Amino acid sequence: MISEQLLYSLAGIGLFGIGLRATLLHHMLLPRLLALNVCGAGVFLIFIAIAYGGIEVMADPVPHALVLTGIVVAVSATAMALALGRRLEALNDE
Amino acid sequence: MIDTLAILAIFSGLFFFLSGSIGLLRLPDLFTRLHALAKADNVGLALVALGVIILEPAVINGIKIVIIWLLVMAASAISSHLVARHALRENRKDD
Amino acid sequence: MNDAIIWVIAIPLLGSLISIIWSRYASMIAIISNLLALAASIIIVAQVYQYGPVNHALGSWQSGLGISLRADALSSILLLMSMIVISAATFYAGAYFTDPVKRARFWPLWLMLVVALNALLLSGDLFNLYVTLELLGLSAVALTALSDNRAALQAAIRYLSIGLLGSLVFLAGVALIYMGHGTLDLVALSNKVQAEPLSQVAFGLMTAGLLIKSALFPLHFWLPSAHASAPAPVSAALSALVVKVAVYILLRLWVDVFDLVLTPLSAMLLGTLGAIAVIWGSWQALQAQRLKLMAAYSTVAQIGYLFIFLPLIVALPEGPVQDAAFTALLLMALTHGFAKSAFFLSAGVIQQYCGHDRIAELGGTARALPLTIFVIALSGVALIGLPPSGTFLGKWYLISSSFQAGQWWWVPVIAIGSVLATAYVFRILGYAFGPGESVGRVLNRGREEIPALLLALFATLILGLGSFELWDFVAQHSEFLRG
Amino acid sequence: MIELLWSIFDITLVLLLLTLAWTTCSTQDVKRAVTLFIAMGLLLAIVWARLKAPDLALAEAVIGAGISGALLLSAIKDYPATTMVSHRSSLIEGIINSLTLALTILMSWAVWHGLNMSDGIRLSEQVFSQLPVSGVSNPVTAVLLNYRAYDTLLELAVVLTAVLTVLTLNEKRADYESSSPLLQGMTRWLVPLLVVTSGYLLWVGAHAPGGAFQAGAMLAAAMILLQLAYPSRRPEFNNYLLKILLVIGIFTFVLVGLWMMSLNDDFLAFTPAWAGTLILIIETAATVSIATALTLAYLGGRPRGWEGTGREDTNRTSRSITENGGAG
Repeated sequence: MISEQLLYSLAGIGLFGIGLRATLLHHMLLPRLLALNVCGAGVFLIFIAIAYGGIEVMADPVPHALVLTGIVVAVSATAMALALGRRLEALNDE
Repeated sequence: MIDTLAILAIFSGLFFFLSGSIGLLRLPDLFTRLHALAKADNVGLALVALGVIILEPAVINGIKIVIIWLLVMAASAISSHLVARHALRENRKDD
Repeated sequence: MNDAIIWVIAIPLLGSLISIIWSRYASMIAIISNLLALAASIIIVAQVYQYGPVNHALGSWQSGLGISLRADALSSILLLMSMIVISAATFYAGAYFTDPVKRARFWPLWLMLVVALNALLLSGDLFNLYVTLELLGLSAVALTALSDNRAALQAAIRYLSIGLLGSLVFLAGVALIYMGHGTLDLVALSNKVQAEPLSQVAFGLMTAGLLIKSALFPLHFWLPSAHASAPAPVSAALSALVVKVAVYILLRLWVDVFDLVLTPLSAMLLGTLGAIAVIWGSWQALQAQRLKLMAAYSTVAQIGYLFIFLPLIVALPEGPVQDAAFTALLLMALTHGFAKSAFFLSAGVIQQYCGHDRIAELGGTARALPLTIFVIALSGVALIGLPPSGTFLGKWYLISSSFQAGQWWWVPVIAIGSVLATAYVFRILGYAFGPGESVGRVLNRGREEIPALLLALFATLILGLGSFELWDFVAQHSEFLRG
Repeated sequence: MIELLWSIFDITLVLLLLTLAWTTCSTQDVKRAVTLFIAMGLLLAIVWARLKAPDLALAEAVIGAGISGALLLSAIKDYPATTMVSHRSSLIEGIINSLTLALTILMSWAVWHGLNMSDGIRLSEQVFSQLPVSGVSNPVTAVLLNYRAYDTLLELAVVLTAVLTVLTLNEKRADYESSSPLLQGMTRWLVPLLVVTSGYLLWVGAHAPGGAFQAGAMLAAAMILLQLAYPSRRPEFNNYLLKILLVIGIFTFVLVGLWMMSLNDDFLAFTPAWAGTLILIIETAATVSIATALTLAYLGGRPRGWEGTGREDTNRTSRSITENGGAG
């Protein structure tokens, strides 16, 4: 039986790799932003996978709190990047 | 006996989901796809919810599940309507 | 009694909030909160000087469960430097932004940058470092975008996406560390980390993330455009402080936490990249057509010097020689911080006066803005490394420890870098003193020129002459090299 | 048997997740990429629930998929020229591919070793042993607002910085055309429900999954829905009030922290007897600020008169949400 910790942390690494590759590959704002968010989701998944201890055991709450912080930071950065891009488009139109 | 009933409900619910998804992939245009998705999902979710309610001993949780089902129904009805309306408008613009 | 460590973060944070609401009085609020934070940072340095490293357990939880703020000689000195630079730039910015709308936009973000810098320097927890890095990155990008032209926005977008990538890679390393060692506290980790695969990969990831942020060659590509297109006081803070604190975390991790993981080979690799950065950055600075772009490339070079120290510190035996190399590194970082911020502030004055900062068209500025050109010359002295600047002593020790460590090959790099620096500084001065359509009246822009002058004096005189006090202080009160 | 079923479930979930991530990053059409990204967020919420992180499942559904999705969807229009096609040369692409592949393998190798060496204790024992004096019984809330409250404080500062930037850069977007009466009808009863749910999430966060961030995001979702359904009759807040709402979260947080420092020596060192109340106060203020911040971020820029002297704002009356909802 494969351990959930290992499976999900490998999945997290996979997401991280997919996101990293796409971040480096794209240079337009929106695709890159999506890729960065995928990359971040991968890191979060690693955190949560190692917090998991089994069906009966309480999971370690510290990574949960860290990831919650991470999600909020990610959405803030996304909002900010979109605003920068919108301003640039507006300046390009002028 | 009760368990069998629940599992039967859940699996028939899953069948509806599956057929809805196949419809989404196979049907030719947006409107027929919406039709397949909305209807199949509502019935599917209802059956799954029914199965879970049977298995769940606490009444309060059963009520919560019913509320969830109602909310999802409303949301899917509204969003189908909005998608269809948007598509119609776009078509009109093209004409 | 160790409350100063909180005030230095809480005061600018409250200042930022208040300046959002009372935007009309934002300048006054910013200046007051900066001066208070400066006072708090002086208190911290005094405390570290008297009692040794200061520790503040947030929430009174034992470290590990809670987060600890720590100040030792290294972080308190950098904190003081950062607050001095920030205070000077604050006075400058009050005069630089003439448009009240721009000023109202500037202050809250500026104070947030101060919060991020101070919080980062004092943080003793890996995940907290990530949050402060993000706060620092976002506020720095926001301030860059204040220029509100296409070049600045393009630079800001690139800066943001690269910065986010850097912090995510760093965070991935943090996740692996937590997986292996079950704690995020730096002190606890320094006792736990061994040279085993997990820590090695985590170390590599965190280093890579921070190298992006500290713009080490070849990851420097985002820096010149961002630093050159930001408003002048922002450029000063970005070049002097924001890049430097990333180097600070790297040092903290390398020397304090991952000393067993850091192999001589990887240190040598980073040193080599530093050496390439010195030559490449200086060469690009010499080629640059614009004053601020030149200063930005010069930053790339100066960061390179700091990385050359790394293989030396690893190779040297523990004891006074290693301490000396370490202090020299700190001295160079400090001097560059003061000199480069003075340079950018002066470049801002020139840009406002001439309407551009093209180096070839600077003729006549020496007559119109004598004090500003004097400041540029002074900070040029520090960038080149002439005595009595702190860089002179720093390079002196860099060369002597290269010989002591048997790594003589860094010496020609330092020589070439210094020659190129001399060339790019004198190129500017040559144009500035050259003939040109002078406006014919000597301008006196005291509120902008005097902060820059003070910073330049710090770089050339005070640090150079006071370096022996710094020496003692660092040798006695650093947690470094004692772990 | 049960274990086998779990394994099948886990593997299916992981494969779906990876497929979605891959297609999000490699599809050619931006709209499709954003849609797939939102779907991935929802799938992640299931993963969090599976890994016994219900707080995160809530947050991911509301913030990660919901608010991020809304932000991205409304941004698509801003970038008419965006394509997902990469213009890198095949050499660069090859380098990037092999680099990321190598890194992925390296990390997997490290994790393989790390799981074997892990003592498995980590911080959770300490978290649970100190839970009785933390003032709350939900361990995640205890970490977020007590043990590591300082992180949360700085996180609020990150949110504020991002929103200030949004407000600095742009005017808010032009309103949409009037929307469907059906949506308006639903909004009229859904918004009050969302507000109530948000209050419930805030309250329940002390002892069950929930908390300020989920509550704030849900409140923001209600405001966004209102904006979509009634584009022209959106509640007009006084800008001065909006600014206060925006900063009140951090302000309360810092002041409580400093107050506790004056009593108990350390910043944010809550007196155990009051900790529950203090945390609820901070969370309530934070909910308001987060909701305001996310709503403003969705609007895409500053409302009219944001940077003015404030004089033109005072003339406008501020209508309440319920008035507006009822007037439709």
